[in-house]
Amino acid sequence: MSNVSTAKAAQDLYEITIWCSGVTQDMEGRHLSLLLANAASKDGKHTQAWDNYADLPDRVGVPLRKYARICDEEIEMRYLYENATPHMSIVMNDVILKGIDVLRGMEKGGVLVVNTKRPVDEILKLIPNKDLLSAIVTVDATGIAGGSGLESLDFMGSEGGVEATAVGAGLSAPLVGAAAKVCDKFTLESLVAVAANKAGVKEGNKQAVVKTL
Amino acid sequence: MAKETVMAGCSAAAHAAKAARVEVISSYPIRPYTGIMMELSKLVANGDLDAEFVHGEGEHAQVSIALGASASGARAYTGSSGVGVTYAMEVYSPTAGGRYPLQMSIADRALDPPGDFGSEHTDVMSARDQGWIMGWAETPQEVFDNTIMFYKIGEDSSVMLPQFCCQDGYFVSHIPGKVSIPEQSQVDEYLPAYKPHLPLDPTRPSSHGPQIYPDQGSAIDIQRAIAMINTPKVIEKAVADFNKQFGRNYSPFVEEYKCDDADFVFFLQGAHCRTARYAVDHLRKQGAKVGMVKLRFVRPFPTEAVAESLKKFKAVGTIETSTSYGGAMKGGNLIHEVRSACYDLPKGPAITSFMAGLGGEVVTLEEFYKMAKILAEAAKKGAIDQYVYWVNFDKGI
Amino acid sequence: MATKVQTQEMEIIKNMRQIPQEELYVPGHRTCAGCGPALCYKLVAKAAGKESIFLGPTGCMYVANTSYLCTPFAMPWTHTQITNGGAVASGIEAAYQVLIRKGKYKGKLPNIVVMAGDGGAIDIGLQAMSAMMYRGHDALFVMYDNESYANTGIQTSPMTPYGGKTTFTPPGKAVPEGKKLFPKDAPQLVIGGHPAVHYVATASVGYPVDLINKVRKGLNYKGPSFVHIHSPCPKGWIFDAKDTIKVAKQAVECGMWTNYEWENGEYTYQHIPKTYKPVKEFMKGQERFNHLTEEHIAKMQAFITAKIKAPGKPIEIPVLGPREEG
Amino acid sequence: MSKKYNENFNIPKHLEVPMGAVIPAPVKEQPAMKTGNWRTERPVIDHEKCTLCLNCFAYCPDSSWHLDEKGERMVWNPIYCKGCRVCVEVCPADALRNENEMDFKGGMARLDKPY
Repeated sequence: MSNVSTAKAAQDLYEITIWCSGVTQDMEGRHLSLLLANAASKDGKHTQAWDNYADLPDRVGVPLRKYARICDEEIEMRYLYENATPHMSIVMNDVILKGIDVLRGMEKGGVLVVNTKRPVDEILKLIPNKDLLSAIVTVDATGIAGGSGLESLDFMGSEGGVEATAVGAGLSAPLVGAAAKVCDKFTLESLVAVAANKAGVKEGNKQAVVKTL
Repeated sequence: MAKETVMAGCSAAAHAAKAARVEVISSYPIRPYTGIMMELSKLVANGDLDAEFVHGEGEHAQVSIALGASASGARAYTGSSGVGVTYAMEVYSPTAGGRYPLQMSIADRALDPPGDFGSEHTDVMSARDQGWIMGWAETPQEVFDNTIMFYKIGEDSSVMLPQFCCQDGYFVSHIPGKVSIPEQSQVDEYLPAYKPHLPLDPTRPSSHGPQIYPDQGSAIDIQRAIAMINTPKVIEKAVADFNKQFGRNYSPFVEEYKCDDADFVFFLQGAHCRTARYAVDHLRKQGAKVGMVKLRFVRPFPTEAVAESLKKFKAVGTIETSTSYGGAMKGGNLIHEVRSACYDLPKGPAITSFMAGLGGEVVTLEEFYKMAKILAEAAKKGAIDQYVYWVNFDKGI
Repeated sequence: MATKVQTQEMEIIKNMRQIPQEELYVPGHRTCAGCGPALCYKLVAKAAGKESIFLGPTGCMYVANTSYLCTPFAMPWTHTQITNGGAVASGIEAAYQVLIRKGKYKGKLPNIVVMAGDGGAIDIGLQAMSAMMYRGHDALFVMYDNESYANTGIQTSPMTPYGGKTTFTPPGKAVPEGKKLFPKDAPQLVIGGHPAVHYVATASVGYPVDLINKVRKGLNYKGPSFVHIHSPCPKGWIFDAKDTIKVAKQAVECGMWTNYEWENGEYTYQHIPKTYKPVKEFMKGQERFNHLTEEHIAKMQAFITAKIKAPGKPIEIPVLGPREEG
Repeated sequence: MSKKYNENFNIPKHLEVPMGAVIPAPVKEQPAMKTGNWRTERPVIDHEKCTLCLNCFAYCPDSSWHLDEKGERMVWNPIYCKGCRVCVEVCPADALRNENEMDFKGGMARLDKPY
């Protein structure tokens, strides 16, 4: 294990790791982390949202990570590469579950949010370490957001620039809505307030299927 | 039988490269090192040396060509001066990091602006922290000898680092001196063929220089650091063997001149050491307890040897021949290293520095006398008044 | 007695079946799904064969292929700086000349292949490439052309087409077309001024047999050769990864790309369509051109129409440059 | 004066880099960079329709299609295929189709990390 992945923050942080597919979901993945951080910040928390730098340059199809952190006090170790111990994992492309341990570093009691059309039990079969989870949420975010995904390409954010695109217009909106079902670190109201596609957030929240484990 | 000749430092470097049987040479013209390549091109053209002589399109390319050759298993040789040295800067780290022990012969020249052919060590001193072995010669003979010694050191399996083999432009590179050229068989015995680590070779394919994991950065850095830590032991042996093989009398790291009972010393590298010797002689006749310490290697910096030598004195004056604008002592580079090396001495000398020999200026005997006066005062007081004196422009000098 | 330097003679193939099955650019690299330059690499490696040394100037095909501390190169390979592919290749070639001559290396002269991107070939790498060509080293310089600095997040290069959106040429109110300049003619830069060069060719990943043969012809010449290979980039040009070959072929069908050889002063052309499709066909599949107006597309068409009259030869540019426009 | 710097460092195994970062070349595949888990869709072949034209073999950027030893069938490499779908597009015989990877059990290496 490397320092990059194991250097831990010594604070009581809520860590969220987002998994998405390279390039096509890069911007929406980043927006997802931003929405969660922005909403929690609106709710009075200290937050941080960032991309995985070591994964650069982004490649079409590569499993890609984005991170968010939420804390009641000022975050001390902002300059880390990864979330070492995620409390929540969000998977934007269900197939990533087949090939990668998205719960790596998670302690018992975490939650998993998955964008999928498939039944939750089918998804659980892909997770050998599901005993770490207290709940899993599934939602067909792609169906709710619509579009092919290709229309939301913007490379500025992944290289440290600022994107022109509105935050939370696509796939990220329904997914944050679903995440709100199992996490009290941000409120649905704040998520709706910070996302461009407000209806998408609400619809994601409505359609999300929660299974407590 | 060794052949006794008279030649300038440029020719001495070229003939040493021939004696080292270099296999790929890359050139680009810039005064004052150019003569090295002129001489070598003649040796190749006449069939006296079997090597590929490649006309680089600039210094950046020169080092790149030498790197490619060294990576393929050939002994590679190149060189430059002044802004040419700094133009190639990008390639220095990959050369050292890839552990390609090629040699770059430097005849120092001041950097621009404005145009100035004269010697100043700032050119290659700017590249001192990239993992190259680096040291200066005082005479054409020392240029010849260092060329061969440096290959021996750099190609040692525990070192595998490139070398800057330096001489002052004009003073050493262009003013002829006596050079004894040893028998080829003697050189061959001292310097066997280059054995690359894992060359670019289709019969045993390897990948050179891939990306690393983000957290392996310090692990690859420490490799170069360890190689440098290993180097002094190798230098010690290489210099002792050289002295034995060729009947010379080099000190491995620092040479002390009339230091036994000295109160204060000049500390310097390169051409001006020669004048300093005579300054010491004259000053001693007048009763001054002065000596000279000559530094043979700047990288690796011989921390222990320097401290061991300088602890005997009450005052030390480094003669800089390079600039470190805005540095800790607001003068040159040497004083930073020397003060660091002496910091832990229980009773170290007072250390100041002199900005002299910049832009090719001559450091005269009179200037050495003035420096001696300041050093004598410091020795008496056990303290310095200034970190740096700009010779000819400063108080009392 | 000096040993004579022997060179390899690579066989010219006739069809897909004769493409060597053995992989030298092995699977297991971090290039994009559908990566044109990766396909280019694979085909060039097959063409050059085992007794080769490859050089990878910094670029996508360095960073993506070698992250982290592993590479897909079964043949000897070295990274070079993005600046000095041609110079390091010259050093390697010179070393092998002398090592073979002295009997220190027993084989034939390895095929030395620089795999440079457009930046490493004719932008920041131009000086080193040109000098390698001038000096006559027996090496092949391949320019895999993905029309941008892709590794760093798709910035404009001298090969980015007019109107191409990149992260350094974003279209905006003041600069509606994004990129205002027309690209360099890379093969012309080589053909125009290097007497030691006898073979220059353009190829495309859309035509693998042709590509392999051109690489081999270039290698068979005793001296430097240049092969410019069109390699569509799904990330940078913004198209679906499955369409890499389609885009490569569209480029040829629309005249955006022409496969040709220049051999000792003679041009021969391959895959010339009976009638060219409008360049719009090529552009509409790629999001990097989505912002262009009809006026911009007409400007592009005028440039291409002039170019395809005699591809590879200097043309009178029929459109105004950025400083000429009112 | 005694030396005040260490000469023997403890470099953990996983951070070790070979001298000069020169590593042996891979043979046939690079197992340290398995890319099958990038795939959302997988190409499925209908051997009845396949004419062995070798388009999939020639055009695959990830060298994931090969003719078997007897020269009778195309063989797909699930461990490295990234699912770009180029092969499906270039198949002239309609012998390849895309199917969602989620419809298959296994067929890729499961990794700890994305690289």
